[in-house]
Amino acid sequence: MNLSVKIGSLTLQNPVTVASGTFGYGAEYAPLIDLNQLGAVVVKGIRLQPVRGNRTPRTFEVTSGLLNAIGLQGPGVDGFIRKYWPFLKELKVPTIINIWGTTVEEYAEVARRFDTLGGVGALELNVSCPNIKEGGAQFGTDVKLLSQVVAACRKATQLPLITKLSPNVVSIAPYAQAAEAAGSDALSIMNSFPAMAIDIATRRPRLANVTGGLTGPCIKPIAIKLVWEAAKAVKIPIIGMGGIQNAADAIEFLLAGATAVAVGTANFYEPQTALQVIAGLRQFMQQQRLQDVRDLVGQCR
Amino acid sequence: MNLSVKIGSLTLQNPVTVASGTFGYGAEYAPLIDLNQLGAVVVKGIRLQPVRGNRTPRTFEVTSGLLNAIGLQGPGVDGFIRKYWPFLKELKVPTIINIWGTTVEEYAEVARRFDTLGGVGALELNVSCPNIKEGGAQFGTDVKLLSQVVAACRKATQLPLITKLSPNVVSIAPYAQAAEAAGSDALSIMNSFPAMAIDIATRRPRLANVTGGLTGPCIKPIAIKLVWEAAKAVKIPIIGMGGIQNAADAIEFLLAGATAVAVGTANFYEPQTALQVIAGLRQFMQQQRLQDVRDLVGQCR
Amino acid sequence: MVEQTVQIVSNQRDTDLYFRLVVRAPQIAPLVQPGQFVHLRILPLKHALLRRPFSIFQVSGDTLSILYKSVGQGTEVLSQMPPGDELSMIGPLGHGFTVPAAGGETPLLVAGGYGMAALYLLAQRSPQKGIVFVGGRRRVDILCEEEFRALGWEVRATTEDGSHGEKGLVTHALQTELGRRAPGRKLFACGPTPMLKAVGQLAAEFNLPAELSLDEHMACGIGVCLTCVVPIQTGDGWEYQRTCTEGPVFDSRQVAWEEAK
Amino acid sequence: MVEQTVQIVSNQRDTDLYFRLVVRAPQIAPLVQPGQFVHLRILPLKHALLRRPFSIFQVSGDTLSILYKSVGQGTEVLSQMPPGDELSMIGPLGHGFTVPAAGGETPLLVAGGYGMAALYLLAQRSPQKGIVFVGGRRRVDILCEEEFRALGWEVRATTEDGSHGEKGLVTHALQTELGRRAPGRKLFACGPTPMLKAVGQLAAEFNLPAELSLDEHMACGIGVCLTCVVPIQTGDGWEYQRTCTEGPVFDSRQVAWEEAK
Ligand SMILES: Cc1cc2nc3c(=O)[nH]c(=O)nc-3n(C[C@H](O)[C@H](O)[C@H](O)COP(=O)(O)OP(=O)(O)OC[C@H]3O[C@@H](n4cnc5c(N)ncnc54)[C@H](O)[C@@H]3O)c2cc1C
Ligand SMILES: Cc1cc2nc3c(=O)[nH]c(=O)nc-3n(C[C@H](O)[C@H](O)[C@H](O)COP(=O)(O)OP(=O)(O)OC[C@H]3O[C@@H](n4cnc5c(N)ncnc54)[C@H](O)[C@@H]3O)c2cc1C
Ligand SMILES: Cc1cc2nc3c(=O)[nH]c(=O)nc-3n(C[C@H](O)[C@H](O)[C@H](O)COP(=O)(O)O)c2cc1C
Ligand SMILES: Cc1cc2nc3c(=O)[nH]c(=O)nc-3n(C[C@H](O)[C@H](O)[C@H](O)COP(=O)(O)O)c2cc1C
Ligand code: FES
Ligand code: FES
Repeated sequence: MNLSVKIGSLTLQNPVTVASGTFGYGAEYAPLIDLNQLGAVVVKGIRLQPVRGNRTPRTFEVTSGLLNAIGLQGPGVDGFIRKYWPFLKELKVPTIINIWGTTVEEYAEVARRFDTLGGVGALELNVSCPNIKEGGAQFGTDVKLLSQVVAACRKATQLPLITKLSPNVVSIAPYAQAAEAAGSDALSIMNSFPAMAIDIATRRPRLANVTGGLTGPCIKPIAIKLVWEAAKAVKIPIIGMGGIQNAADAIEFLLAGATAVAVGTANFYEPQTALQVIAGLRQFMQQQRLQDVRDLVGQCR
Repeated sequence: MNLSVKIGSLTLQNPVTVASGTFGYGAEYAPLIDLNQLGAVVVKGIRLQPVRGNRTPRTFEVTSGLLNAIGLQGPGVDGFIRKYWPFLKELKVPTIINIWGTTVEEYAEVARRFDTLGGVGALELNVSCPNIKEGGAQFGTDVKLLSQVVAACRKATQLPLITKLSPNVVSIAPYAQAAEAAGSDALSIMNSFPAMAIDIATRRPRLANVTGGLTGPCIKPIAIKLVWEAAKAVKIPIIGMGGIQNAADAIEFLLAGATAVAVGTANFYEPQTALQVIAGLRQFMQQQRLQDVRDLVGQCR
Repeated sequence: MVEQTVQIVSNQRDTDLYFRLVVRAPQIAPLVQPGQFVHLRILPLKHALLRRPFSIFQVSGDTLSILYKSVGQGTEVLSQMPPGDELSMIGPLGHGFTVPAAGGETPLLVAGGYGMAALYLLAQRSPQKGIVFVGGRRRVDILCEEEFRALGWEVRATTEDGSHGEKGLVTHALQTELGRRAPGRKLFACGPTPMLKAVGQLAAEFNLPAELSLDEHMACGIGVCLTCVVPIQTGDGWEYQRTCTEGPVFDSRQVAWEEAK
Repeated sequence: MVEQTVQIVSNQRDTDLYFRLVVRAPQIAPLVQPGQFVHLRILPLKHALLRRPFSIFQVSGDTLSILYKSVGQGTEVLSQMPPGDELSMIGPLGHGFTVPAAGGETPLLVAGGYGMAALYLLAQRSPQKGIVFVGGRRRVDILCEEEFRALGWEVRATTEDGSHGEKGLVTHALQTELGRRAPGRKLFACGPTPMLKAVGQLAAEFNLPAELSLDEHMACGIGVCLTCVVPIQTGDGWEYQRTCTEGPVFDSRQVAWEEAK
């Protein structure tokens, strides 16, 4: 039975990865799960400099979901390489590094730094974080800026490039096509959806940042639709995510057109989710007598 | 204690209405609840001619939500007036009629028909139904078309006009402002969100229409954010909706900037919801020693 | 139509995955007509919002019961609820069967699986007795046979695996019976859609009236959401009618199955 | 750190809204250090996804217990779960208290409400005995006083309404004690944030070391989501550190409260 898939030139032993920002830098989960079983480890978004992040509260639990506005707290490229890379580079599975910047030049510079590091599996361009004032979402909702960012990173690195699209657009097709045309090897769909909650007792927003990104099972039907539409618009592979809790959810993404998937918020409440998804996917393929996981991709008709 | 609010020239005895398409033509719920307790009855979308609607399956239950693609089945203006208006016009509370068309002219013509009918409370322009191939959503995602539709209806009727905006836009502010500028007296936010689900056993979409609109508690944080943003952009009142299940949810919408609210999907599973919201709102105001419900509107800081 | 919080009196396994739920529903029970249903909110289900529809099986004083199969998240949770727990119920709903008049046509009832539940009240309240054809895959799918017999009805059971009654499909047994061409008969059926279609075809073939109780997914259950529609023949064409309101029981000649796909 | 499905051994009301939950957790119990916590997934909660953090109260062989207050949807559902039911537990988590060394400083423990739970193991494992200051609004908020006494600790209770012990705030009783300026003392506190801030101020004022166990909202509980961060003084400035990983126990001098708002 073949579970392996390709994301650009990168081969994943199975299509199940984790979502950036929900898995730290991998090491944190190592006591609980065997990271080497995953398709890939995807780390939290990194820009050039360290980032302090937003004030607290930063997350709030909502019906079947989570609202977050972390503000991309992180160690910066150097901090990451010093603190986390020694562990990650020893893994048998690839590490995908989620990167961002506040300018096109910063994106490219971060890409260049990781290109020269050696051993990185792929770069995921986060052009869609809804929780950052400068940078983040505007790159993901403006087709021209998106093209520029992707093209600049394409020039800066040989590594497989994955563009993580914003769900917050009228139609995802032009963005998917722009990323493809500018040299992206794959797409990640979707990032969290802009949302908000208010405490009626205090009349204050539940998040210090006021608005945040909605994730978890509540957004799955939105994510499935975006993957479905993007898959019809481009030839490059898609990593689908948004509310995956079990193998059935992951298979739904594959059928919609995703070549791989990522487990996000579910890691927080059930760290075994990604491994359960892999096991469940295997079982499903056995039951359906499928030899190759790629025979599921885009098979919803 | 004052619960009444104004939507244009229309006074509602309280801010709790129902969402179009989730309350039929009012009469259906009459055996279960006293319609005269509501702020207003809002009927299902009506265009000039009868509409057969989409094939089945038309709805699918998802995590904390519902996916639907009814396709605006309805009796057309004449059928509505013949079958449902005799009952509705006898209600003590206003009826808001949700209308749509496939052309600007059709919208205006439907508006004119209801203008001459006499006794209608207000018209709600549905420019955002995601489940109709022609008409529907395109009017809600193109600022120019939106302005045209609203302006044409404004010319066609003296009735208060409520524009029901699409959530499926990068930023809702320009749409809210366009509707206001073209003469809309109020906004309804939000319609269902484009989404999809797939049956992994059959590999078929769960809805005959393939995609549908997501509603219910799962979308509430998205709706709150849209209301919050629109309220900052316009002066006209907003009717907030999306996942309201109880008074706390409704108050959250008021604090975000809505002047009134609508109960939608919750009617399907708990027909008493709207009445429970009214009772809960009263209780909350008592506890907080509030004299006027309008003192809650937009009070989140 | 009433909405009521009802208390579980009993909730016991019948056979295999089938359960019988009895609730005290004093406002609903007295109103029930054969073929109607209730719309149940299973309160412990939190992330699954919708009510679930079930045919009203039996009525006794201020209690009513349903006979249900555990097939998914709602029915599974329901099957674990103990007596004393509460449910929210809306009912009776829908347009049921026409109860045969004394001296009128002889009723032939046709049921698949939990379809039996929809037919019990009809058999009980019909002054004319007749024959019940009941089918299922295995022995455990044949429900409440004895209760129909106790009403004085003849029961003919079929199972696909032959583990009980005749081996084969219930519509096969029906066809054999219809082949006798006894006069003055009418069919009443409830079960899976393929079975209903087959019954409809037999009715057409033998030129008999037939009432079919359809099983469509529902959201509201009271006619507002337009989820449960089926294509129904009207004068010149067809239109979508609501299983929860105009149905669940329709005249088989009116159901325009071919328009549905 | 281990993830384990644990079985409820007992789950009983203590006082008022406080409950004691004992679970069999053979992989977690032996590893526990005072001040650490577990992250509990309350499985019947379906539409509320996150785990809930609770201090580890007591450990005995392969069981451990928590002492919790029913304050919201999760703890309410938890309080209704019978023995035999299962929970998913990750633990032990976090960086706990420094257990006082024999002959070292005299520990003064300060607890508000369920803060007592975080301090019991510390009292039990500390070779040095000291004084426990425990406060609450009413009598029912004073938990496990006798159990601390049974360990040989002195307990001073305060209630805001005077219904038990001294009337007033726990920090007031502490202040009075600190006013005696006995040498060689160290504070350990767990409770609501305002109480912790007050303890921190007293520690500064009397120039005493203090370890505070912070109560921040958490999502993952294991250091990846960055929900639970608090501003912590570093050499030249401050940075956000994680209550679930670098904490929940921090040196009071390091917590840069003023940066948090
Ligand atoms: C008029 C009518 C009468 C019925 N009478 C009975 C009866 O007497 N006994 C009995 O066991 N069942 C009966 N059913 C079917 C019953 O409603 C479903 O088995 C039940 O809704 C399944 O719910 P679930 O949560 O267990 O399944 P899930 O698959 O988890 O449900 C998911 C969704 O699909 C719907 N759904 C799933 N299966 C069906 C189905 N077969 N028909 C309609 N909706 C479905 C559910 O209502 C829910 O909205 C009847 C259905 C209708 C329409
Ligand atoms: C390190 C640590 C140790 C704790 N130890 C105990 C203990 O021993 N006994 C005890 O009764 N409580 C303890 N708490 C608080 C406990 O976690 C909350 O009371 C509990 O999460 C409330 O959950 P709920 O679903 O009932 O409330 P809800 O209000 O419905 O919860 C909604 C969300 O807010 C979070 N939340 C609500 N209140 C708190 C709070 N005070 N602290 C952190 N998160 C909160 C929940 O975890 C959940 O994510 C501790 C908290 C922390 C951080
Ligand atoms: C707390 C949190 C932090 C996140 N941080 C990042 C990030 O740094 N970069 C990024 O591209 N996406 C980030 N995301 C988005 C996720 O990678 C993912 O796209 C989203 O959560 C949807 O998947 P889910 O519903 O399975 O969680 C974050 C999500 C959460 C919940
Ligand atoms: C089954 C269904 C049918 C709907 N039909 C209409 C409609 O005809 N016109 C309209 O403007 N909105 C329609 N809506 C959208 C609702 O009015 C409302 O905007 C949406 O459901 C969000 O509110 P909720 O989450 O409380 O349901 C429909 C929604 C549902 C679920
Ligand atoms: S189920 Fe809503 S109309 Fe029939
Ligand atoms: S709770 Fe996730 S980092 Fe602490």
